[in-house]
Amino acid sequence: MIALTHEPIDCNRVLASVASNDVGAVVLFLGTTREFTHGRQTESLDYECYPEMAEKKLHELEHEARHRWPVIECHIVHRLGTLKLGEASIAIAVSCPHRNDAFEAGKWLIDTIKQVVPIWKRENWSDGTTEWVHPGMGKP
Amino acid sequence: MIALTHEPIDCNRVLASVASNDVGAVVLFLGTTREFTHGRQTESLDYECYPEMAEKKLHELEHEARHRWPVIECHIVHRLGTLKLGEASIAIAVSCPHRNDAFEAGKWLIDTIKQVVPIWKRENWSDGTTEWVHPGMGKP
Amino acid sequence: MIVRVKLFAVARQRAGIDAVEVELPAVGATVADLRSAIVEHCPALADVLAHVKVAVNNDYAADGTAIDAKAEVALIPPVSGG
Amino acid sequence: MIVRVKLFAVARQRAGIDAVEVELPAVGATVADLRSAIVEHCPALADVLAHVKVAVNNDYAADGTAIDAKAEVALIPPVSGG
Repeated sequence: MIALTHEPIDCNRVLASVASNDVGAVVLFLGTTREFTHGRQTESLDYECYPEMAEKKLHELEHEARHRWPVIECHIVHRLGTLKLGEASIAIAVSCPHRNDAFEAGKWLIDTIKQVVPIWKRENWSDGTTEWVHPGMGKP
Repeated sequence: MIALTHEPIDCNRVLASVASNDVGAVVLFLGTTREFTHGRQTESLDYECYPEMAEKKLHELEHEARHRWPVIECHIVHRLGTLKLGEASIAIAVSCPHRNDAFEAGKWLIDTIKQVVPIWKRENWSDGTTEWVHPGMGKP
Repeated sequence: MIVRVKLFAVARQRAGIDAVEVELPAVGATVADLRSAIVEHCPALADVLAHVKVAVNNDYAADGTAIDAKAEVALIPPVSGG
Repeated sequence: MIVRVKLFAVARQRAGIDAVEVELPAVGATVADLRSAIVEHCPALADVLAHVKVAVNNDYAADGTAIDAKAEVALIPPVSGG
Protein backbone atom coordinates (compact mmCIF):
# COMPACT_ATOMS: atom_id res chain seq x y z
CA MET A 1 0.00 0.00 0.00
CA ILE A 2 1.42 3.38 -0.89
CA ALA A 3 0.26 6.93 -0.24
CA LEU A 4 1.34 10.50 -0.84
CA THR A 5 -0.17 12.88 1.70
CA HIS A 6 -0.12 16.49 2.79
CA GLU A 7 -1.21 15.51 6.31
CA PRO A 8 1.10 14.49 9.16
CA ILE A 9 1.81 10.77 9.02
CA ASP A 10 -0.18 8.71 11.54
CA CYS A 11 2.31 6.03 12.60
CA ASN A 12 -0.24 4.03 14.55
CA ARG A 13 -2.39 3.70 11.43
CA VAL A 14 0.63 2.68 9.38
CA LEU A 15 1.60 0.03 11.95
CA ALA A 16 -1.98 -1.25 12.23
CA SER A 17 -2.12 -1.68 8.46
CA VAL A 18 0.79 -4.15 8.41
CA ALA A 19 -0.40 -6.31 11.32
CA SER A 20 -1.66 -9.86 10.91
CA ASN A 21 -1.50 -13.19 12.71
CA ASP A 22 1.21 -14.40 10.33
CA VAL A 23 3.52 -11.53 11.24
CA GLY A 24 6.47 -12.19 13.52
CA ALA A 25 8.40 -8.99 12.85
CA VAL A 26 7.55 -5.43 11.89
CA VAL A 27 10.14 -2.85 10.91
CA LEU A 28 9.01 0.77 10.71
CA PHE A 29 11.37 3.35 9.27
CA LEU A 30 10.74 7.06 9.72
CA GLY A 31 12.72 9.76 7.98
CA THR A 32 12.52 12.95 10.02
CA THR A 33 13.50 16.57 9.56
CA ARG A 34 16.83 17.46 11.17
CA GLU A 35 17.54 20.95 12.45
CA PHE A 36 21.20 21.08 11.40
CA THR A 37 22.83 19.94 8.14
CA HIS A 38 26.59 20.53 7.94
CA GLY A 39 26.17 23.26 10.52
CA ARG A 40 23.37 25.11 8.69
CA GLN A 41 20.08 25.52 10.52
CA THR A 42 16.83 24.42 8.89
CA GLU A 43 13.61 26.30 9.60
CA SER A 44 11.33 23.98 7.63
CA LEU A 45 11.34 21.74 4.56
CA ASP A 46 9.08 21.61 1.54
CA TYR A 47 8.54 18.38 -0.34
CA GLU A 48 7.15 18.30 -3.85
CA CYS A 49 6.68 15.35 -6.16
CA TYR A 50 5.74 14.33 -9.67
CA PRO A 51 2.59 12.57 -8.46
CA GLU A 52 1.84 10.13 -11.29
CA MET A 53 5.43 8.94 -11.59
CA ALA A 54 6.07 8.91 -7.83
CA GLU A 55 3.04 6.68 -7.30
CA LYS A 56 4.07 4.41 -10.15
CA LYS A 57 7.64 4.06 -8.82
CA LEU A 58 6.47 3.45 -5.25
CA HIS A 59 4.13 0.73 -6.48
CA GLU A 60 6.96 -0.83 -8.48
CA LEU A 61 9.25 -0.80 -5.43
CA GLU A 62 6.60 -2.35 -3.19
CA HIS A 63 6.12 -5.04 -5.82
CA GLU A 64 9.87 -5.64 -6.09
CA ALA A 65 10.23 -5.86 -2.30
CA ARG A 66 7.43 -8.43 -2.16
CA HIS A 67 9.23 -10.39 -4.87
CA ARG A 68 12.58 -10.35 -3.05
CA TRP A 69 11.41 -10.98 0.52
CA PRO A 70 8.46 -12.83 2.10
CA VAL A 71 6.65 -9.59 2.85
CA ILE A 72 3.22 -9.98 4.42
CA GLU A 73 2.25 -6.31 4.34
CA CYS A 74 4.05 -3.20 3.20
CA HIS A 75 2.90 0.37 3.72
CA ILE A 76 4.80 3.37 2.40
CA VAL A 77 3.60 6.92 3.07
CA HIS A 78 5.47 9.99 1.84
CA ARG A 79 4.56 13.41 3.17
CA LEU A 80 4.34 16.42 0.85
CA GLY A 81 4.18 20.15 1.45
CA THR A 82 5.75 22.02 4.34
CA LEU A 83 7.26 20.05 7.24
CA LYS A 84 8.32 21.43 10.58
CA LEU A 85 11.44 20.24 12.38
CA GLY A 86 11.14 16.70 13.74
CA GLU A 87 8.20 15.74 11.53
CA ALA A 88 8.36 12.54 9.48
CA SER A 89 8.73 12.95 5.73
CA ILE A 90 8.38 9.22 5.12
CA ALA A 91 7.14 6.14 6.93
CA ILE A 92 7.89 2.66 5.62
CA ALA A 93 6.41 -0.29 7.47
CA VAL A 94 7.20 -3.85 6.45
CA SER A 95 5.88 -6.96 8.14
CA CYS A 96 7.31 -10.45 7.61
CA PRO A 97 7.23 -13.80 9.38
CA HIS A 98 10.85 -13.29 10.51
CA ARG A 99 12.93 -10.28 11.41
CA ASN A 100 15.91 -10.49 9.06
CA ASP A 101 13.61 -10.17 6.06
CA ALA A 102 11.74 -7.24 7.58
CA PHE A 103 14.99 -5.35 8.27
CA GLU A 104 16.41 -6.08 4.82
CA ALA A 105 13.23 -5.15 2.97
CA GLY A 106 12.80 -1.92 4.97
CA LYS A 107 16.41 -0.92 4.38
CA TRP A 108 16.25 -1.70 0.68
CA LEU A 109 13.01 0.25 0.28
CA ILE A 110 14.29 3.48 1.83
CA ASP A 111 17.64 3.22 0.01
CA THR A 112 15.92 2.66 -3.32
CA ILE A 113 13.19 5.24 -2.80
CA LYS A 114 15.92 7.81 -2.23
CA GLN A 115 17.44 6.91 -5.57
CA VAL A 116 14.49 6.62 -7.92
CA VAL A 117 11.22 8.14 -6.69
CA PRO A 118 10.64 11.65 -8.11
CA ILE A 119 10.21 13.58 -4.88
CA TRP A 120 12.31 16.59 -3.99
CA LYS A 121 12.92 18.56 -0.85
CA ARG A 122 13.63 22.23 -0.50
CA GLU A 123 15.55 23.46 2.51
CA ASN A 124 14.10 26.60 4.02
CA TRP A 125 17.14 27.74 5.98
CA SER A 126 16.78 29.78 9.11
CA ASP A 127 18.71 32.64 7.43
CA GLY A 128 15.73 33.08 5.10
CA THR A 129 17.26 31.51 2.01
CA THR A 130 15.80 28.45 0.30
CA GLU A 131 17.46 25.74 -1.74
CA TRP A 132 16.27 22.69 -3.68
CA VAL A 133 18.28 19.63 -2.71
CA HIS A 134 19.63 17.71 -5.69
CA PRO A 135 22.30 15.18 -4.66
CA GLY A 136 25.33 15.16 -6.93
CA MET A 137 24.33 18.35 -8.69
CA GLY A 138 26.38 20.78 -6.61
CA LYS A 139 25.12 24.30 -6.12
CA PRO A 140 22.66 24.99 -8.93
CA MET B 1 15.47 3.89 28.17
CA ILE B 2 14.29 0.39 28.95
CA ALA B 3 11.09 -1.02 30.40
CA LEU B 4 9.47 -4.33 31.28
CA THR B 5 5.69 -4.10 31.27
CA HIS B 6 2.58 -6.21 31.65
CA GLU B 7 0.56 -3.68 29.64
CA PRO B 8 0.19 -3.63 25.83
CA ILE B 9 3.03 -1.65 24.27
CA ASP B 10 2.05 1.86 23.18
CA CYS B 11 4.05 2.35 19.97
CA ASN B 12 3.20 6.02 19.65
CA ARG B 13 4.68 6.67 23.08
CA VAL B 14 7.78 4.68 22.19
CA LEU B 15 8.22 6.64 18.95
CA ALA B 16 7.62 9.96 20.67
CA SER B 17 10.30 9.14 23.23
CA VAL B 18 13.03 8.84 20.57
CA ALA B 19 12.14 12.02 18.65
CA SER B 20 14.32 15.11 18.63
CA ASN B 21 15.42 17.83 16.22
CA ASP B 22 18.75 16.06 15.70
CA VAL B 23 17.07 12.88 14.48
CA GLY B 24 17.11 12.09 10.78
CA ALA B 25 16.08 8.44 11.00
CA VAL B 26 14.03 6.30 13.35
CA VAL B 27 13.87 2.52 13.17
CA LEU B 28 11.19 0.79 15.20
CA PHE B 29 11.24 -2.99 15.49
CA LEU B 30 8.23 -4.92 16.78
CA GLY B 31 8.29 -8.62 17.54
CA THR B 32 4.76 -9.97 17.29
CA THR B 33 3.00 -13.20 18.14
CA ARG B 34 2.54 -15.51 15.15
CA GLU B 35 -0.36 -17.93 14.93
CA PHE B 36 1.54 -20.80 13.32
CA THR B 37 5.02 -22.18 14.12
CA HIS B 38 6.12 -25.14 12.00
CA GLY B 39 2.45 -25.88 11.38
CA ARG B 40 1.41 -25.82 15.04
CA GLN B 41 -1.24 -23.31 16.08
CA THR B 42 -0.61 -20.92 18.96
CA GLU B 43 -3.47 -19.82 21.17
CA SER B 44 -1.46 -17.35 23.27
CA LEU B 45 2.03 -16.84 24.64
CA ASP B 46 3.27 -16.21 28.16
CA TYR B 47 6.47 -14.27 28.76
CA GLU B 48 8.31 -14.41 32.04
CA CYS B 49 11.62 -12.86 33.01
CA TYR B 50 14.26 -12.67 35.70
CA PRO B 51 13.51 -8.99 36.35
CA GLU B 52 16.72 -7.76 38.00
CA MET B 53 19.00 -9.46 35.49
CA ALA B 54 16.80 -8.66 32.47
CA GLU B 55 16.86 -4.97 33.37
CA LYS B 56 20.60 -5.05 33.92
CA LYS B 57 21.24 -6.78 30.58
CA LEU B 58 18.91 -4.44 28.69
CA HIS B 59 20.70 -1.44 30.19
CA GLU B 60 24.05 -2.93 29.19
CA LEU B 61 22.86 -3.51 25.63
CA GLU B 62 21.49 0.02 25.33
CA HIS B 63 24.83 1.32 26.59
CA GLU B 64 26.73 -0.87 24.12
CA ALA B 65 24.53 0.25 21.21
CA ARG B 66 25.16 3.89 22.13
CA HIS B 67 28.88 3.14 22.18
CA ARG B 68 28.85 1.45 18.77
CA TRP B 69 26.54 3.80 16.87
CA PRO B 70 25.69 7.52 17.10
CA VAL B 71 22.39 6.80 18.82
CA ILE B 72 20.38 9.85 19.85
CA GLU B 73 17.65 8.00 21.71
CA CYS B 74 16.96 4.35 22.33
CA HIS B 75 13.81 2.90 23.87
CA ILE B 76 13.37 -0.82 24.50
CA VAL B 77 10.13 -2.19 25.95
CA HIS B 78 9.56 -5.89 26.58
CA ARG B 79 6.07 -7.14 27.34
CA LEU B 80 5.49 -9.76 30.05
CA GLY B 81 2.55 -11.98 30.96
CA THR B 82 -0.02 -13.36 28.54
CA LEU B 83 -0.04 -12.12 24.94
CA LYS B 84 -2.77 -12.68 22.38
CA LEU B 85 -2.02 -13.39 18.74
CA GLY B 86 -0.68 -10.38 16.86
CA GLU B 87 0.37 -8.47 19.97
CA ALA B 88 3.88 -7.07 20.26
CA SER B 89 6.20 -8.80 22.73
CA ILE B 90 8.97 -6.26 22.17
CA ALA B 91 9.39 -2.78 20.75
CA ILE B 92 12.84 -1.37 20.04
CA ALA B 93 13.07 2.20 18.79
CA VAL B 94 16.39 3.73 17.82
CA SER B 95 16.90 7.25 16.53
CA CYS B 96 20.08 8.46 14.84
CA PRO B 97 21.14 11.34 12.61
CA HIS B 98 21.37 8.94 9.63
CA ARG B 99 19.51 5.82 8.62
CA ASN B 100 22.25 3.22 8.23
CA ASP B 101 23.17 3.57 11.89
CA ALA B 102 19.54 3.34 13.00
CA PHE B 103 19.01 0.12 11.01
CA GLU B 104 22.26 -1.45 12.22
CA ALA B 105 21.69 -0.54 15.87
CA GLY B 106 18.09 -1.77 15.82
CA LYS B 107 19.08 -5.06 14.18
CA TRP B 108 21.97 -5.60 16.58
CA LEU B 109 19.76 -4.88 19.60
CA ILE B 110 17.06 -7.40 18.75
CA ASP B 111 19.62 -10.05 17.71
CA THR B 112 21.56 -9.61 20.94
CA ILE B 113 18.52 -9.34 23.21
CA LYS B 114 17.40 -12.70 21.85
CA GLN B 115 20.74 -14.20 22.87
CA VAL B 116 21.39 -12.79 26.32
CA VAL B 117 18.41 -11.23 28.08
CA PRO B 118 16.79 -13.64 30.58
CA ILE B 119 13.25 -13.61 29.25
CA TRP B 120 11.40 -16.76 28.25
CA LYS B 121 8.25 -17.49 26.31
CA ARG B 122 5.83 -20.31 26.78
CA GLU B 123 3.73 -21.47 23.87
CA ASN B 124 0.14 -22.11 24.78
CA TRP B 125 -0.82 -24.30 21.83
CA SER B 126 -4.36 -24.42 20.56
CA ASP B 127 -4.46 -28.16 21.38
CA GLY B 128 -4.33 -27.22 25.07
CA THR B 129 -0.69 -28.17 25.69
CA THR B 130 1.92 -25.69 26.83
CA GLU B 131 5.66 -25.64 26.28
CA TRP B 132 8.52 -23.43 27.40
CA VAL B 133 10.67 -22.40 24.45
CA HIS B 134 14.40 -22.96 25.00
CA PRO B 135 16.36 -22.72 21.74
CA GLY B 136 18.94 -25.47 21.33
CA MET B 137 17.58 -27.50 24.21
CA GLY B 138 15.35 -29.84 22.24
CA LYS B 139 12.22 -31.19 23.85
CA PRO B 140 12.71 -30.90 27.59
CA MET C 1 4.65 18.17 -32.97
CA ILE C 2 4.54 20.20 -29.78
CA VAL C 3 5.66 18.29 -26.68
CA ARG C 4 4.84 19.57 -23.22
CA VAL C 5 7.62 18.94 -20.70
CA LYS C 6 6.79 18.97 -17.00
CA LEU C 7 9.30 20.68 -14.72
CA PHE C 8 9.99 20.12 -11.02
CA ALA C 9 12.15 21.48 -8.24
CA VAL C 10 15.21 23.39 -9.52
CA ALA C 11 14.14 22.98 -13.15
CA ARG C 12 10.78 24.56 -12.41
CA GLN C 13 12.51 27.24 -10.38
CA ARG C 14 14.94 28.07 -13.22
CA ALA C 15 12.26 28.15 -15.89
CA GLY C 16 9.87 30.06 -13.64
CA ILE C 17 7.02 27.87 -14.88
CA ASP C 18 5.89 24.28 -14.28
CA ALA C 19 6.06 23.12 -17.90
CA VAL C 20 7.63 24.17 -21.20
CA GLU C 21 6.62 23.28 -24.72
CA VAL C 22 9.16 22.35 -27.37
CA GLU C 23 8.77 21.42 -31.02
CA LEU C 24 10.01 18.01 -32.12
CA PRO C 25 9.76 16.08 -35.42
CA ALA C 26 6.42 14.25 -35.52
CA VAL C 27 8.16 11.02 -36.53
CA GLY C 28 11.28 9.51 -34.99
CA ALA C 29 11.82 12.01 -32.18
CA THR C 30 13.89 10.78 -29.26
CA VAL C 31 14.90 11.91 -25.80
CA ALA C 32 18.18 13.14 -27.30
CA ASP C 33 16.21 15.38 -29.67
CA LEU C 34 14.22 16.68 -26.71
CA ARG C 35 17.40 17.57 -24.84
CA SER C 36 18.73 19.45 -27.87
CA ALA C 37 15.48 21.32 -28.31
CA ILE C 38 15.47 22.35 -24.65
CA VAL C 39 19.06 23.62 -24.80
CA GLU C 40 18.14 25.67 -27.84
CA HIS C 41 14.78 27.06 -26.80
CA CYS C 42 14.96 27.14 -22.99
CA PRO C 43 18.39 28.60 -22.18
CA ALA C 44 17.41 28.94 -18.52
CA LEU C 45 17.43 25.11 -18.32
CA ALA C 46 20.64 24.52 -20.27
CA ASP C 47 23.05 24.23 -17.35
CA VAL C 48 20.86 21.97 -15.21
CA LEU C 49 20.04 19.68 -18.12
CA ALA C 50 23.29 17.71 -17.79
CA HIS C 51 22.21 16.60 -14.31
CA VAL C 52 18.60 15.91 -15.17
CA LYS C 53 17.01 12.64 -16.25
CA VAL C 54 14.11 12.54 -18.66
CA ALA C 55 10.97 10.61 -17.87
CA VAL C 56 8.71 9.37 -20.65
CA ASN C 57 5.34 8.00 -19.59
CA ASN C 58 6.46 7.88 -15.94
CA ASP C 59 9.60 5.84 -16.55
CA TYR C 60 13.20 6.98 -16.75
CA ALA C 61 14.16 7.12 -20.43
CA ALA C 62 17.51 6.73 -22.20
CA ASP C 63 18.56 9.16 -24.91
CA GLY C 64 17.41 6.75 -27.60
CA THR C 65 13.88 6.39 -26.26
CA ALA C 66 11.20 7.47 -28.73
CA ILE C 67 8.83 10.32 -27.92
CA ASP C 68 5.48 10.33 -29.67
CA ALA C 69 2.72 12.90 -29.65
CA LYS C 70 0.89 11.25 -26.76
CA ALA C 71 3.97 10.81 -24.55
CA GLU C 72 3.96 12.34 -21.09
CA VAL C 73 7.39 13.90 -20.70
CA ALA C 74 9.11 15.38 -17.64
CA LEU C 75 12.54 16.51 -16.51
CA ILE C 76 13.64 14.77 -13.31
CA PRO C 77 16.42 16.52 -11.39
CA PRO C 78 18.32 14.33 -8.87
CA VAL C 79 15.71 13.23 -6.36
CA SER C 80 15.86 14.02 -2.64
CA GLY C 81 12.74 12.48 -1.14
CA GLY C 82 12.61 9.89 1.58
CA MET D 1 26.48 -21.97 53.68
CA ILE D 2 23.00 -22.25 52.21
CA VAL D 3 22.66 -20.73 48.74
CA ARG D 4 19.25 -19.94 47.32
CA VAL D 5 19.05 -20.56 43.56
CA LYS D 6 16.30 -18.84 41.57
CA LEU D 7 14.58 -20.92 38.91
CA PHE D 8 12.81 -19.84 35.73
CA ALA D 9 10.85 -21.31 32.84
CA VAL D 10 11.50 -25.05 32.34
CA ALA D 11 13.77 -25.21 35.41
CA ARG D 12 11.02 -23.78 37.60
CA GLN D 13 8.52 -26.10 35.94
CA ARG D 14 10.69 -29.18 36.57
CA ALA D 15 11.40 -28.29 40.19
CA GLY D 16 7.79 -27.25 40.81
CA ILE D 17 9.04 -24.28 42.81
CA ASP D 18 10.64 -20.93 41.99
CA ALA D 19 13.85 -21.42 43.98
CA VAL D 20 15.85 -24.23 45.56
CA GLU D 21 18.37 -24.10 48.38
CA VAL D 22 21.65 -26.01 48.25
CA GLU D 23 24.49 -26.29 50.71
CA LEU D 24 27.95 -25.19 49.56
CA PRO D 25 31.27 -24.77 51.37
CA ALA D 26 31.38 -21.36 53.04
CA VAL D 27 34.83 -20.67 51.57
CA GLY D 28 35.97 -21.25 48.00
CA ALA D 29 32.66 -22.41 46.53
CA THR D 30 32.33 -22.02 42.75
CA VAL D 31 29.68 -22.34 40.08
CA ALA D 32 31.01 -25.86 39.37
CA ASP D 33 30.35 -26.79 43.01
CA LEU D 34 26.84 -25.38 42.68
CA ARG D 35 26.17 -27.51 39.62
CA SER D 36 27.36 -30.64 41.43
CA ALA D 37 25.20 -29.86 44.45
CA ILE D 38 22.13 -29.36 42.27
CA VAL D 39 22.67 -32.65 40.45
CA GLU D 40 22.96 -34.40 43.81
CA HIS D 41 20.14 -32.73 45.71
CA CYS D 42 17.65 -31.69 43.00
CA PRO D 43 17.40 -34.70 40.66
CA ALA D 44 14.44 -33.09 38.88
CA LEU D 45 16.87 -30.50 37.53
CA ALA D 46 19.68 -32.88 36.59
CA ASP D 47 18.85 -33.36 32.91
CA VAL D 48 18.18 -29.68 32.16
CA LEU D 49 21.32 -28.53 33.94
CA ALA D 50 23.59 -29.28 30.98
CA HIS D 51 21.66 -26.71 28.92
CA VAL D 52 21.40 -24.10 31.63
CA LYS D 53 23.72 -21.18 32.36
CA VAL D 54 24.32 -19.97 35.88
CA ALA D 55 23.97 -16.29 36.75
CA VAL D 56 25.78 -14.85 39.74
CA ASN D 57 24.81 -11.33 40.76
CA ASN D 58 22.92 -10.83 37.49
CA ASP D 59 25.80 -11.76 35.18
CA TYR D 60 26.45 -15.01 33.37
CA ALA D 61 29.12 -16.90 35.31
CA ALA D 62 31.74 -19.43 34.23
CA ASP D 63 32.25 -22.66 36.20
CA GLY D 64 35.21 -21.13 38.04
CA THR D 65 33.30 -18.09 39.29
CA ALA D 66 33.23 -17.82 43.08
CA ILE D 67 29.95 -17.89 44.98
CA ASP D 68 29.88 -16.21 48.36
CA ALA D 69 27.16 -16.09 50.98
CA LYS D 70 25.72 -12.83 49.63
CA ALA D 71 25.68 -13.89 45.98
CA GLU D 72 22.39 -13.80 44.07
CA VAL D 73 22.33 -17.03 42.10
CA ALA D 74 19.96 -18.19 39.34
CA LEU D 75 19.70 -20.88 36.69
CA ILE D 76 19.16 -19.43 33.20
CA PRO D 77 17.75 -21.84 30.64
CA PRO D 78 18.25 -20.84 26.98
CA VAL D 79 16.42 -17.53 26.59
CA SER D 80 13.52 -16.97 24.18
CA GLY D 81 12.44 -13.39 24.69
CA GLY D 82 12.36 -10.67 22.06
